[in-house]
Amino acid sequence: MKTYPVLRIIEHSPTVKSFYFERMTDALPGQFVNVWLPGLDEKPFSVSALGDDWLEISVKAYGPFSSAMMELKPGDRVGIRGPFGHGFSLQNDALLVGGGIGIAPLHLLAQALSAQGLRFVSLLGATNKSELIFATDFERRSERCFFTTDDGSMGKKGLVTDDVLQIISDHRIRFVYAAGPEIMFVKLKELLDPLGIDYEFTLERYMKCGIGICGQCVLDGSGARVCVEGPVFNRQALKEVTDLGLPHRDASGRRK
Amino acid sequence: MKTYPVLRIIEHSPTVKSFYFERMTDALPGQFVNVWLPGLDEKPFSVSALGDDWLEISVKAYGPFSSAMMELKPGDRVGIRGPFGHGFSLQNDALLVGGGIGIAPLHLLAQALSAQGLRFVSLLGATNKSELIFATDFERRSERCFFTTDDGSMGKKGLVTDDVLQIISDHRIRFVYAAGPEIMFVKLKELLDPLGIDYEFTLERYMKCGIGICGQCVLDGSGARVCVEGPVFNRQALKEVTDLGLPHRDASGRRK
Amino acid sequence: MVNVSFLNLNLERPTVLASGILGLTADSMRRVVESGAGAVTTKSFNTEGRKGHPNPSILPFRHGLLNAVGLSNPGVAEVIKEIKKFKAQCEAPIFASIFGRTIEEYGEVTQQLVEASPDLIEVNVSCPNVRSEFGTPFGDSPQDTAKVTEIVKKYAGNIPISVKLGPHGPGVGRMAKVCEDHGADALTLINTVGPGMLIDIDVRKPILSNKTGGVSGPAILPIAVKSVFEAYEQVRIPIIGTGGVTTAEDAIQMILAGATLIGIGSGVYYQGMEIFRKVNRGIQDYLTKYGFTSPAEIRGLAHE
Amino acid sequence: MVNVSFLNLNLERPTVLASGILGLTADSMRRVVESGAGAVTTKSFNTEGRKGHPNPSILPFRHGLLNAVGLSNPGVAEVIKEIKKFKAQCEAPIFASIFGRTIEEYGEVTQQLVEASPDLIEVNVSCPNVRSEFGTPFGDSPQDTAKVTEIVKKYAGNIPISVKLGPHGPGVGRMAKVCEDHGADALTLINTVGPGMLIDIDVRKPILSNKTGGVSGPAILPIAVKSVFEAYEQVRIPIIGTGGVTTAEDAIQMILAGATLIGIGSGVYYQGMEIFRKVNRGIQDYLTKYGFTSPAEIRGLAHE
Ligand SMILES: Cc1cc2nc3c(=O)[nH]c(=O)nc-3n(C[C@H](O)[C@H](O)[C@H](O)COP(=O)(O)OP(=O)(O)OC[C@H]3O[C@@H](n4cnc5c(N)ncnc54)[C@H](O)[C@@H]3O)c2cc1C
Ligand SMILES: Cc1cc2nc3c(=O)[nH]c(=O)nc-3n(C[C@H](O)[C@H](O)[C@H](O)COP(=O)(O)OP(=O)(O)OC[C@H]3O[C@@H](n4cnc5c(N)ncnc54)[C@H](O)[C@@H]3O)c2cc1C
Ligand SMILES: Cc1cc2nc3c(=O)[nH]c(=O)nc-3n(C[C@H](O)[C@H](O)[C@H](O)COP(=O)(O)O)c2cc1C
Ligand SMILES: Cc1cc2nc3c(=O)[nH]c(=O)nc-3n(C[C@H](O)[C@H](O)[C@H](O)COP(=O)(O)O)c2cc1C
Ligand code: FES
Ligand code: FES
Repeated sequence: MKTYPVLRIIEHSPTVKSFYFERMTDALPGQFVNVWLPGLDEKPFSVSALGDDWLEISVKAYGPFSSAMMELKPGDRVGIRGPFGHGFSLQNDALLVGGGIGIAPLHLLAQALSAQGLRFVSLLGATNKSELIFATDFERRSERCFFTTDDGSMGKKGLVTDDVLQIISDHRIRFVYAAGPEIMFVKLKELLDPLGIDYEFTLERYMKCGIGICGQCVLDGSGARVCVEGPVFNRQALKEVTDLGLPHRDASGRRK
Repeated sequence: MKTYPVLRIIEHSPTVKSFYFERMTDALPGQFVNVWLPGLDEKPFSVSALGDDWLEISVKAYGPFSSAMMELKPGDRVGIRGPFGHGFSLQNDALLVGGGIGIAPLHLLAQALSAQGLRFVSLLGATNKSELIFATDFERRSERCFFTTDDGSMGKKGLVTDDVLQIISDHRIRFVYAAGPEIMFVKLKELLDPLGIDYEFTLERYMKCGIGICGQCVLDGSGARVCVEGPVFNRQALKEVTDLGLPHRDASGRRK
Repeated sequence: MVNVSFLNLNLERPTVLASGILGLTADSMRRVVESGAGAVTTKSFNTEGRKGHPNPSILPFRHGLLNAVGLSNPGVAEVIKEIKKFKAQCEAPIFASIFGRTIEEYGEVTQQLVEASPDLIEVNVSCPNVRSEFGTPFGDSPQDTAKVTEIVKKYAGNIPISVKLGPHGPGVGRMAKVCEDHGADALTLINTVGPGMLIDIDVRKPILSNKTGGVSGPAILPIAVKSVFEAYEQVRIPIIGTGGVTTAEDAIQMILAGATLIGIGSGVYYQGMEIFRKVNRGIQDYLTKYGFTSPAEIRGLAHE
Repeated sequence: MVNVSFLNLNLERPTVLASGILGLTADSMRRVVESGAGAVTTKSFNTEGRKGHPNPSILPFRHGLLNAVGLSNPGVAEVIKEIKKFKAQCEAPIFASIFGRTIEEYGEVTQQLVEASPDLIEVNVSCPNVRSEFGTPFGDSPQDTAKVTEIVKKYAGNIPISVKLGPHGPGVGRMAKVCEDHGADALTLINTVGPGMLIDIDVRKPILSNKTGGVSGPAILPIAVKSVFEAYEQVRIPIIGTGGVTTAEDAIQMILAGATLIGIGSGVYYQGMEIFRKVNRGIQDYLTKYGFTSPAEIRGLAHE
């Protein structure tokens, strides 16, 4: 493990920030790095953007770790190792569905898709406007970009999944990417499976090693490791998963 | 360490044999390999010849280890690791002076010199004819080849060093290689230093590691390790050596 | 197929998933069997479960892994469910690895566990990560190890038990004998070595949250081989040789030293899940090359 | 120059040649100083000398070295000559490493050795290779280690003594305290780990003639760092941190854990004699980068 100083911080909202580091590694869209706060803990975060000489992650404050990240100042050193896992495939005519901080991995995906000249539409939802991160960038890169917020402070009031079918038929969508809360995946599966549309979702599970040996992050049913075979899984792989949207294992391995 | 079966054995005399193995490594003339007889010991031996697919070492029976080697049969496995050490430089207009089993490393040198089209003369001495190994091959490759034996059974009766000065002046020799008993080197130094002729001798010391860490094989004066900086040393390096021809250290490190 | 008999079991392949690696859920262990393991071992568990240490808890370094997972586990009740689920899906034997904070707890967890009928109970007395919390590991004391062995044996009924030792303490040979004398049906050798520590020189702190962690992986192979060799001279019960195996050659060294089965843990990091298949195939190739028909024929040959 | 004071000495560089590596003759040790070592340690010796084990006695494997040289040495009388010769040629301090087959022999060899006035007497109580011959290493027993420390101290006069411990036995922290309490002026941590064994799978025999050998080199770095860290919390005497150092980063980890000097042995195989210069320079660069002026300023910082 090596440590790197935080170079720059973007404050999207009091509870969502992006952190820039030197570009210590490549990463494919959907891959993640493990971030170590010395003395506290280490957790996985998706790479949200890559520049020529920088790497960005975006964090939403939930519990102790992500809240501690909100306290970071430029110059503070954090450990970073990775990239880990398998990322998204790059497809044409795609819809990107992001919920909350799930927008972060989709942002790197949007970068990659547009770099390849692939066509895509975005549909992003969050609690409120300030958490709709990278909104301008998505608008610039996507053929069309739709927003939803819980409070209606930007885009339509409601859930991201409300208009998915409509957008799919309006925009000749043949592939769906999604990142966000797992309940969203359950809903998307219900909507997409009857249509026979392929998709890739990026899953989260409690992780210890990030390198495929502890078994902490395995999915029920398939037994796939989110840190190695995932975090991105396609329709085929998700068919075998039996705990999607159900309570996950905590640090002890017990289901909550 | 890996083990290899003996492929073929050439019996030069009851106490001198050559052993062939698959060519598990390259070796420069003067470099050696460590040979392990499982259950007994491990000792260094110069590579005496290389073929497209074989490597040869040549052994003279002295004590327990080399005598045990005389018992080897084709198919028996011995451990071989290496090559170790630094070999001879390749020079033109050279004289190769070999005494006894010292002829072995010079044989690989003769192969290399003639492969490079370099001109050389050989002068080989042994106790008797049967120990003048590779005689025909040296005769074929050298511009001239002289022999001496203790009993006169081949070539001139006497010591290799007797006619060195004569040969040097007769054959426009500008560089001398030598391998054999250390007393021979002492004599050669006396003869060559006044002439200002450069030389390389290959030295032997009791070895443990062969990889430069145990310090068992170091020379007095220079502190050079025979297994790493040697076994071939040139005039410059030998100037600093203070125990040439003197009793060496045994396994305990004590001078005998 | 490299069949091997081990106690009352007949394994189709001599490789076993070591405890603590991918052994949390039935589905995960089933995948390991599909990748070629002859048997699997669960992560070590106790009665109540444990959260374990915060991350970083597993740290690869150039020559092995350092880990201080801290025996995190969901407790025996959850594990029983997973074992049953595994047995419903899979023919391969499953070994249940247990630990306790007290000698009595080893007994309690065994009493509850038998309901799940694992094929073997592996008794972990040697995890170095819990030293500071529970004092010295039981495996460092011949007396404690004897007592733990006896109590687990008492409650295990006809399920065989294997005691898992570390390379430290008062000598593996001696400890192996203690276990055999007190009822162990097999031994698992070895747990992690050390423990060790690595420090980040820029933030100037130990990297593992627990500061120290046990060393596993290629760095410890020689210590594992030596431990198996030493124990094999002292006992007649079979040994699951574990520690640093990443290639078939490593596994063959273990067998020549005296192992009946080969445990593989960290190797999954170095070679992926494919390691089980690769090692099995390499053992088979070796046996064929030298005209042997089963691993049993080469077991312990390095002693001759 | 990375000056560092150690006991009554002022070293120009913090790296020390570890015992058993290139420490047989004065000229060999002089070359090591010329390559950048701040001090050198002789190979361990006793009164009469020993032939040691036959070869193979030193075996590199993928992640370290295995050695069973067997404490070969020419005896104290020869070593005294070499120490005097070294001191006549070299300014750098020389540490004399001693061992004995009995507690009394440690006393005898010290009595004879003082004549040579080494700068430090390093007391090797922890060589794992002689276990079988002399029973358990003295370093595994607090009582024996205390006695050895006392007797060497008694005869050493004003020459400081450092006790060299292994990572095993009843805990490095506890043993460190025992040494300090019984008169040790410094500690050298650690000796080799294990021991281990490697088996040739084609001839089916252990490769080392002694069968087992101590593990050194990169594989053991985490165990060495942890040992220094643990001892540093228990004692105030300085520590020569040794084990697996092959880079400046490794050495800095040792210093952050609490080492005053850095012992380097197997690193000579991995990096050549240049390792001393490279590590010194790397430490200097690190200090400069973070605005420190001496290794003393970063010593033990990983404890904060
Ligand atoms: C592959 C992967 C990629 C990830 N990428 C990112 C990323 O790019 N940005 C990011 O902010 N986080 C990401 N996470 C989540 C992150 O690793 C942490 O889990 C998260 O920061 C919460 O940690 P904590 O310790 O602060 O809170 P915890 O104490 O773990 O959680 C506090 C509470 O919040 C809930 N919670 C935790 N995480 C989430 C979540 N993701 N969604 C909804 N509720 C949650 C928990 O259930 C709990 O009740 C990723 C996780 C994985 C596995
Ligand atoms: C770099 C190097 C290359 C070598 N290459 C070869 C080689 O190509 N072929 C080969 O046969 N040997 C070679 N040797 C010597 C070999 O390694 C052994 O030392 C030799 O075989 C004797 O070992 P032993 O155990 O049989 O006898 P030992 O018990 O070591 O010796 C028995 C007696 O013979 C004497 N003796 C040992 N070696 C020699 C010698 N070389 N010359 C004169 N007297 C000796 C000893 O002093 C002792 O009295 C080489 C040694 C070195 C260091
Ligand atoms: C991440 C990790 C977790 C482990 N957890 C356990 C455990 O819970 N119980 C146990 O007996 N051994 C545990 N071990 C030790 C392994 O089972 C094994 O004995 C050791 O790692 C040596 O084998 P290896 O080198 O193949 O990994 C763990 C090892 C690792 C690397
Ligand atoms: C070949 C070899 C010989 C050794 N001989 C001795 C010895 O005589 N006395 C001693 O105290 N330590 C001896 N050691 C141990 C080293 O001094 C050192 O403590 C250990 O190797 C760890 O450091 P390293 O990883 O830098 O080699 C020896 C080590 C090796 C590799
Ligand atoms: S986090 Fe350890 S296997 Fe995925
Ligand atoms: S044989 Fe060990 S240094 Fe040369």
